[in-house]
Formats: sequence, C-alpha cells, structure tokens
Amino acid sequence: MADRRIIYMDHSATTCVRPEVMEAMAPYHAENFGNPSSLYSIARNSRNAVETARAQVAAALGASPDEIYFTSGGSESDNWAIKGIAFANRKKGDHIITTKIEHHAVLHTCYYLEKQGFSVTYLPVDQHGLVNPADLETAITDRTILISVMFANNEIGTIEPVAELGAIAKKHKIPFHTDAVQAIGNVQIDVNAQNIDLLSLSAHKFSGPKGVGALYIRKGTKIDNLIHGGGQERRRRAGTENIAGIAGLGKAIEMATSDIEAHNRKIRLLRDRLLDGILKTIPYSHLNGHKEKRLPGNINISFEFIEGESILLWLDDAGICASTGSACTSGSLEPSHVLLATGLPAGISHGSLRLTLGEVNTDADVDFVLEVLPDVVSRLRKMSPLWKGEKGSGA
Amino acid sequence: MADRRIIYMDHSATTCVRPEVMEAMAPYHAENFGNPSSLYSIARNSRNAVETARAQVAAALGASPDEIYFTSGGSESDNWAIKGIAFANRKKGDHIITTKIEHHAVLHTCYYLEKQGFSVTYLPVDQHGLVNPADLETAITDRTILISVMFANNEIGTIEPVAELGAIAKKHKIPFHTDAVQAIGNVQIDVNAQNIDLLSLSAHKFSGPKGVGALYIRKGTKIDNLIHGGGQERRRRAGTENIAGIAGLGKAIEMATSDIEAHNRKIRLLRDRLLDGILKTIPYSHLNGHKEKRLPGNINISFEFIEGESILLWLDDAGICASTGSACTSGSLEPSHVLLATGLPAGISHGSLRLTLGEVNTDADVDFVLEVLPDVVSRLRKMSPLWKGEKGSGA
Amino acid sequence: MYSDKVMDHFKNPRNVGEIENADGVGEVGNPVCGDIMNISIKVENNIITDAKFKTFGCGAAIASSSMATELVTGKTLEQAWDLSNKAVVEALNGLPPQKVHCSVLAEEGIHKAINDYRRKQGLEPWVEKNLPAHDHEEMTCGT
Amino acid sequence: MYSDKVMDHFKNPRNVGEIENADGVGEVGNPVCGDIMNISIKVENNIITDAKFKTFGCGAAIASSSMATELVTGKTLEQAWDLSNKAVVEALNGLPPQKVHCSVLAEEGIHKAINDYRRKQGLEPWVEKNLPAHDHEEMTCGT
Ligand SMILES: Cc1ncc(COP(=O)(O)O)c(C=O)c1O
Ligand SMILES: Cc1ncc(COP(=O)(O)O)c(C=O)c1O
Repeated sequence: MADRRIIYMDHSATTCVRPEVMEAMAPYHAENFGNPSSLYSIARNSRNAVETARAQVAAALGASPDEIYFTSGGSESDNWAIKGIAFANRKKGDHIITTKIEHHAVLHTCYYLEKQGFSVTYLPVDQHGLVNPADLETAITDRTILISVMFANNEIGTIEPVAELGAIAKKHKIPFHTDAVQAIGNVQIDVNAQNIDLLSLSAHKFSGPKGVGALYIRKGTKIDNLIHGGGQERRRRAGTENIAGIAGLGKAIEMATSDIEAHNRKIRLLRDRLLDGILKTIPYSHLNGHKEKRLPGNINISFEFIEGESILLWLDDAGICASTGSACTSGSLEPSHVLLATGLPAGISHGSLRLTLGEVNTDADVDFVLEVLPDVVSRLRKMSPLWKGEKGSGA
Repeated sequence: MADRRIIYMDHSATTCVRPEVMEAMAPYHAENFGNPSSLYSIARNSRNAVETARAQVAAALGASPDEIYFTSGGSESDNWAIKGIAFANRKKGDHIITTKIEHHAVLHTCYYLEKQGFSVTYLPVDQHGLVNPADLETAITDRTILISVMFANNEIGTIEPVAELGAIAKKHKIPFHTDAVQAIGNVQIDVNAQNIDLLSLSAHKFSGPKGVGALYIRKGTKIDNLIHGGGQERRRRAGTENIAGIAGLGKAIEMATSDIEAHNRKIRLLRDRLLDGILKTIPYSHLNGHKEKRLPGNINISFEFIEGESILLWLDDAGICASTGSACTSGSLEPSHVLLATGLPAGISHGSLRLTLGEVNTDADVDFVLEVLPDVVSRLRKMSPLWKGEKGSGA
Repeated sequence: MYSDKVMDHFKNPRNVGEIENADGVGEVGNPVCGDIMNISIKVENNIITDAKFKTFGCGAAIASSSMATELVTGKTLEQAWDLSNKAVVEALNGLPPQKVHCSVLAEEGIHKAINDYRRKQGLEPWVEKNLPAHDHEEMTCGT
Repeated sequence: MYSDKVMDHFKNPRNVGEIENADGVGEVGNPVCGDIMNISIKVENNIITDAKFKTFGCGAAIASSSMATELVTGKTLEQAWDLSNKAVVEALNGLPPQKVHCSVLAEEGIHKAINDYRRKQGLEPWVEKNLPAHDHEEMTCGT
C-alpha cells in the first residue's frame, strides 16, 4: 500500500551509527586487536584509542578524563552509579531519592535495593513531567546517601531542572546522579556548572554503537565497583575493553556535542511542524510532556479511544518506525509509568505514540507521517467500542 | 635488529577477530540498527541476529537457547554468576567455595562478597595447579550456596576436573559455576554431562569481538540480576543489546567449537615443539602447570635469575607478543597468585613467561621464538646479580 | 513478533462492527488494561449466523476478535461455547506468550455474548467449565 | 608505557657489571619483590670515577640502575649522595607511577654503596635525610 521507504522516527530507542563513527571504529575491529593491558607495542594502539575516547567524553561533559569510566551501556552505568553509591555508603545511610519517571534501569535498580534493605523515595512530577525542587528538598533526610534524577525523560522528553536539583544535593553534601542517556547531544551539559556528581550515558542514543556507554564519577566520590576483577579503568571497571565500541563512543559524542544549538534548531523546526500538524488534524489528541522544556526531537501524543501498539503496526506497515514509550517495555501490558505519573488516566495512556526525530529526518518525512497518521487513527477508532463518532472531527 | 614481522603468541590475552566473524557482524554495525525490543519490521533483523547467536552459543555448550544470556564479557559473567547466586540465596547460606587460582574477575568478586558478610573458602591446588576433588568435598558445609571453579587457568593453562567437581556440587545440591573463558574452543564442553549450572565465556578469547560474552544459567537456578532495568534477555540482563557483538560471538563460538580435536592437534604440535626447544636450550627453565591436563596452546615457563617484564620487552623488540601472566595484571608488582598457589617461590615466579599459541601461528613462528628467546634470557642473566654463571649452560 | 495470520486478521479484520438488534452481546476487558472487546451475535435455530466485534486493543486483540468471530460463525451455540482460546491461538498460527491473554479475552467475549442470548431467551446461563489456562506470569491486569 | 629514554637505557644499559676490588658496594631489593640491584663504585679523591650495576628486575629497574650509575659518575660523594630518585626519573623522561619505586631503589643502591665506602674508610655512614617520597599506593613490597 505505501512505498517501502523507511521513515525512522524512533531515535530515542536507538540510532544508526554515523559513517564517521564507523570509520573511527574500523581500525579496532580486527587490525589493532591488542589487549590494552598488554605490554607489547601493538597493544599501544588499543590503549591510545581508549584514552582518546576518554578525553572526547570528558570534553563533552566538562569533566576531566580521569573521571570517565567506560561501561557496556546506559543500563550498566545506572546500575553502577546507584548500587555502587548505595553499597559504599551503607554505614552512612540507607535512603535514596529518585523520581517516579526514571527509566527502568534506575527504577528496577531501586526496587532491588529496597529488597536489600534500602528505603527509596520516588518523587512525583507535575502534569508536564517536571520534578519540583521543593519536593526534593523536603524528601532529604539525614539518612539520604544518593539523589538520582534523570536529565531528560525518554518517553515524554521532559528536561528536568538538573542544575537546580544538583545544587540542593550539593548543599546537603549528597552525591547527585543523573541519567543523561537521552540528553547527550540535545542539552548542553557541564557537570560542574550543573552540580552533577555521576552521569550515565549510552553511545547508541547519539549515533554511536550499541553495547558501550560511560559513567562520569566526580573525583573523590565514594563508590563500590559493580564489575570486579582485572585492573582496567583504573581498577574501577573490570573487563577487557570494547576498544572498537569505545573508539566509536568517543567519536560519536564529539560529533553529537559539537554544535548542539544548530542540531536543536533544525530538529525542533521539523518536530514542531509535525506536532502542530497532528494536533490540528486529529481530534482527541493531546501532547504529553512539557511544551518548551522538552527534547528537540520528541513528540509524545495520546490518541483517545485507541491503543498504541495497533497504531505502531499500521505505521510500520507504511514504513514508519515509531514507539509507544520506551522500546524495552513494548512487550508490556502495563500502561507507561511515566504517563501515569503525569496524571494521565491509564485508558488514555494506552493510546500514546512516541515519535522521536533525528538528523536523518526530512520535511518529506514529516509530510508523509502527516499523510498516514490521521487515517490510521481514524481506522482504529472506527473499530473501537469506545469511539462514539465525533461531530467536529468529521469521523 | 629483528625484522618487523609480528609474532602473536598471546592468544590467552585476546585474539584477532576472524574474517568470517567480521562478516557476520558487518550487517549490524549500521545497516540493521533497529532496537530488538522495537515492534517495527526493521528491528526484526536485530532480533533474529540475537536469537541466531543464542542458538549458536547453546549448541556449543550442549545447553538450551533459553539458558543463554548475553553480557559485556567474561568479567561481567563472572560477577553476575557469583553475586547473583550469593545475593539470591543469602537466606539459605553465606558460604562460597572457589579456588586460589581463579581469574581476578572471580577472586575480586569473592573478596567483595567477604566484605558484604559472606565467607569464602579458597581451595588450594597442587604443584600443577590442579584442584583436588576431595578438598572440595571437605570444604562443603550446610551453609554453602555456591561453588565456582574455573575450567582452565588463564596463566598456566591447567584444565580442572570440572565434571568431577560438578558431580560433587550436584550431590550436595549446590549450584556449580565455572569460568570457561579460556576453555571455549579448546576443551569439549557439555553443561549436562559436566554437571555445570553456570558458565562464563567471553568472545574475544576465541576470535570474536571484545566487550561481549555470555552466561549460561541452568533452568531453575535461583539468581539475582546484576544489571537491572529493561526487559531484555528475558528480564534477566537489562540494556540495549550489542547486536553486532552478539552476532560476532555467535559466529565465533560456532567456528571455534566446530572441530576442537583438529584445532588441538595442530596447536599442540606447534606448542610442544616450542616448549621442548625452550626447555632444551635454556638451562634453569621449568614448565609451570600440568604436562597433559593443559590448554593446547599454553606455555608457561619460569626462567630463574631474571624477571618477566624485561623478557617481554626484549621479545617485543623482536616483534614477539607474549605475557607474564594474565594481561590485566601486567602493571602489578605482585608475583602471580597462580604461580604462588602452585608453590613456586616468589622470586622464581617473577621470571615467568606465558606464550599462548593460536591458529595463526606457524612453524616459522616457533623457529623464530626459539632463535630469539635463548639470547634474551642469557643477556638478562648476564646482568642479573643472582646469576653466577653456569657450567653446563655455556653462559 | 506476530505471525502472518495475525497480521492478516489485524490488517483485514473480518466482522468489524456491531450487529443491530443483536441476539446476544458481550463486552469484556477494561480500558485500564488496554483491551476492550465487544462481541455481538445473531442466532437462528441455535446456530450463530453472524458475529461482529469492536475492539480497543493491540494487534493481537484485534486479530483474536476477528478470528474468534469468524470461528463461531455457522457453529451451534454448544460448539461456539466450546471454542477455547487455544483454538483461536492455533487458528492464528500462534501468539507471543505475553499476548495469549488476548485470545482468552476473545473466548470470554464469545461466552458473554452467548450467555446474554441465553438470558434473553429465559435460559440459565452456562457456567465457565475451564478456568482460563493461560500464561498469567506477565500479567498485571485481570482479563 | 615507557619513554624512549627508558627504552634506550633498558636496551643499551650503561655500566653493566661488577667493579673488581670496588671501593664501595650496595645491594638493595629482594627477589620476592622482583627487584634486586647491586651497585659498585670506584672512588678517587672523593670523586666517583666509576660505577657499575647488576640488576634483576623489570625494564624500569634496569633503566634506573643504568641512569643512576651514569649520573653519579664524575660526581663528588656529596653530590652523588644528594642524587634523588626524582633526578633519575627526570633524566629518564618519566616513569609510569607503578614503576617509580625502581628509581627509589636506584637511589638507595647508590647510598648503600657510598656508605659501604665510608665504612671501609672508617667514616661514619651518612644518614638518609629524606624518607623516600614516592607513590606507595600500588606497592605491596617494601623497597
Ligand atoms: C579465566 C578468565 N576469566 C575471566 C576473564 C575476563 O574476561 P573479560 O576480560 O572478557 O571480561 C579472563 C580474561 O581476561 C580470563 O582469562
Ligand atoms: C533514559 C534512559 N536510561 C537508560 C537507558 C538504558 O540504556 P541502554 O539500553 O543503552 O542500556 C535508556 C535507553 O534504553 C534510556 O532512555
């Protein structure tokens, strides 16, 4: 029915590796295969690749290279930050503060720690998904050993007041972690100006390879290892380094953060046209998240009376790649915990669609989605027992 | 002085990715970049790649695909197996049994668990590095919740009586983990016949990529997650999958285990000629490890009166890549914990050299090492204050 | 993730709609769980001559409703009552484990429509014999 | 990991050997730590006219011994005594942190040889003024 052109609008799930990143990785797949821990000269190339990437990541965050540790991705970084701080500071306290809208890598880690005897406060958010700094201030006790608030939400794209939250943490001398997996390349980050003590990132979210990420750990932070063993990463993260992946991460973050302003301007323009078009042509549709404080490429819309997966299947049929929420919960039956936290009724949150735009998207892509989506919604509404027709909509 | 041909004899540290493995990975670097958790069709290729690899790993181990979980490498697998079992079974007991010669990924994990209140027995080994099953039997208490014994040692190459140790564990209904990182492709593995409940492996040790590994977990084993979060790997290991790496791991293990006998025959022939040549031409040199129960490519020799690093530097100068022990401890000042456990005096263990051969090595490589090594040893001995000359050696 | 059969019934659903003056109607599920099925049937001489559905739900829910209405059409009420969710799953060439509940919902919708008919006829409603035997592990919503 | 200067002194070590009838000899380190240095010196008119070493140890240990013997040759005993491990590290264009102890060992070897000379001359041995100021973090063996 539709042409088989693929329109990828799921950049928050993952991205395609850029050609320049492929190039940066190429020498380390086979040719320069030495183990960086080895002494002989051919291993020196591997070592240099890792240290170059470390400097690139540090530069992107305003950090020092010896505060950057490579991991296998955002989930490992989140787990390490939270468990590492929790277990290392258990004698000092047992209370952790996070939010109701974190990624599962943070939430499930916190649930696990609750089973291990820690207590966790999950801060609420307002209808736009924003954490209120006053709530954080109130939640802090003298047993609090960690505050973890994501930089930008993966489902609704809301950007949190991280610098302000970090300042509160700093005032109370509590380590502040932020899951910046969705923020890299979209938001200007400076760990010092923004009072961040730990920061998670994942390469595949900004045109780097899958299976590699990093954790920024401010010098002097007391944290246990998550993966014990060999002396890699200055004895803090064991395991033979994923050299190719690390080299790719370095190049990708350098490129993604080289001109965030221009990137945002371009993406936001496309996004806003798509968003306005959808809201105008499809009745009973509402934007989720914050109007301004949101990731430049993110659209999250609820369509009443229909269910999200069936929208995705029809979009896929037209070659449009989209998502209902975070990719890893697409098999789940539960409505999005993020949308519920913003106060959206469960029934409506089931009918939410996430479109996340990236550099590859064009005006033609936007036009095509605007052509396809209204039909899909109306087709599904026509078979929905909840839909009773709608005068103003012509349906 | 020497020609710049590189002779790589450090296959236990890491290996070069095979061309066929590169090929298997290629489609997943950029082209098929979909997140396997996504619903749309382009993500199906990613999903299929992961499931193909899972079947390949399962086949290599005599396991079922739904018992295979992908990780970021051997260290993560070891950490997961040990911490995951320990924390999940804490109510049942707090005692772990392992050996003195494990890789640091196991040892340091156990040290960490000791700090968390677990008690650990480190079984001794004999002068060949072999664990005595009777010692295991004796060490078991009614608080024992995990036994972890490596399949083959990374430094001295000794192959442990895993099936027998596993049978003892089974008799006592205690989960049995084996670090098989060095064994894959060198030893026939069958998790059922060998009574293995958990098994760690790492792709880069058998011509696969770095930064990807797997953990086999027997169905029904009670184990906590190490990395919590999204629902990947059937909810047991969160994180967007390293598709390219996983595809590479699958291909690599399939190839490495397709004809272990032929591989061993070839490598052993080369290895034995090299070993005999060294022992014959260099006085005061002794083989470490077991003569027969050893990895086919492994040579670990101590040269009295000299120190290992300086041997490596000279070998590197001649283009020969070797190691003193495990690559990740090459910066360390401590003598190898493995050699000490076999009863070798610290002074002598400092002078140990590990040469590990692989498929790429040739007769010419062996000849060249036999040409270079005796000179290196004698040059260093001449400047050693411990060396008092030696009649029989002509030095 | 879905079989071709599921995708066919999702994209070309049979029997969409509501039968006017239906002899029996059943609505099951709820919006919180993300699935609602409305099944209406026409019955003549103890035989279901027509069945229609309206569904709010995922691809599997739509395909299950479509398949279930197709399967019961032309069947006696007894045969239709005995239609299990398994038969729906099989006819669809399988469903992913976390989607099996959709087929259960379809079975329940048919049952509810049949009993609605029986009640309207002044007959005793039939009692569910088999507790739905499906994978509850992944579920947090009751069907 | 090593500077070109270190590699040069490792591959072309200066002053290897033992001086026959040396005026002073110092041996430091032990095999358990994997480093032993033996330094012998020839002294004329309070000046070190020759210095030789034998070393069991890593690349840094060999290069440090070579460099230290070179640095003290031609110096007065006072100047040689004041040669710090830092001077050795600098002359080698740096050493990796975990290898700095090798330069300390060289300093100690020179000191021991000088005091051996002084003792043989019936002089009071000099006292170590500065505690070796080096990175002990990575060390498990005392130098
Ligand atoms: C026996 C053994 N276990 C575990 C590891 C750790 O594997 P990786 O470096 O891939 O994490 C290694 C290799 O470094 C090893 O030889
Ligand atoms: C906000 C956020 N945190 C963490 C993650 C986990 O990252 P990864 O899948 O690379 O482990 C993701 C993406 O999946 C994310 O969007």
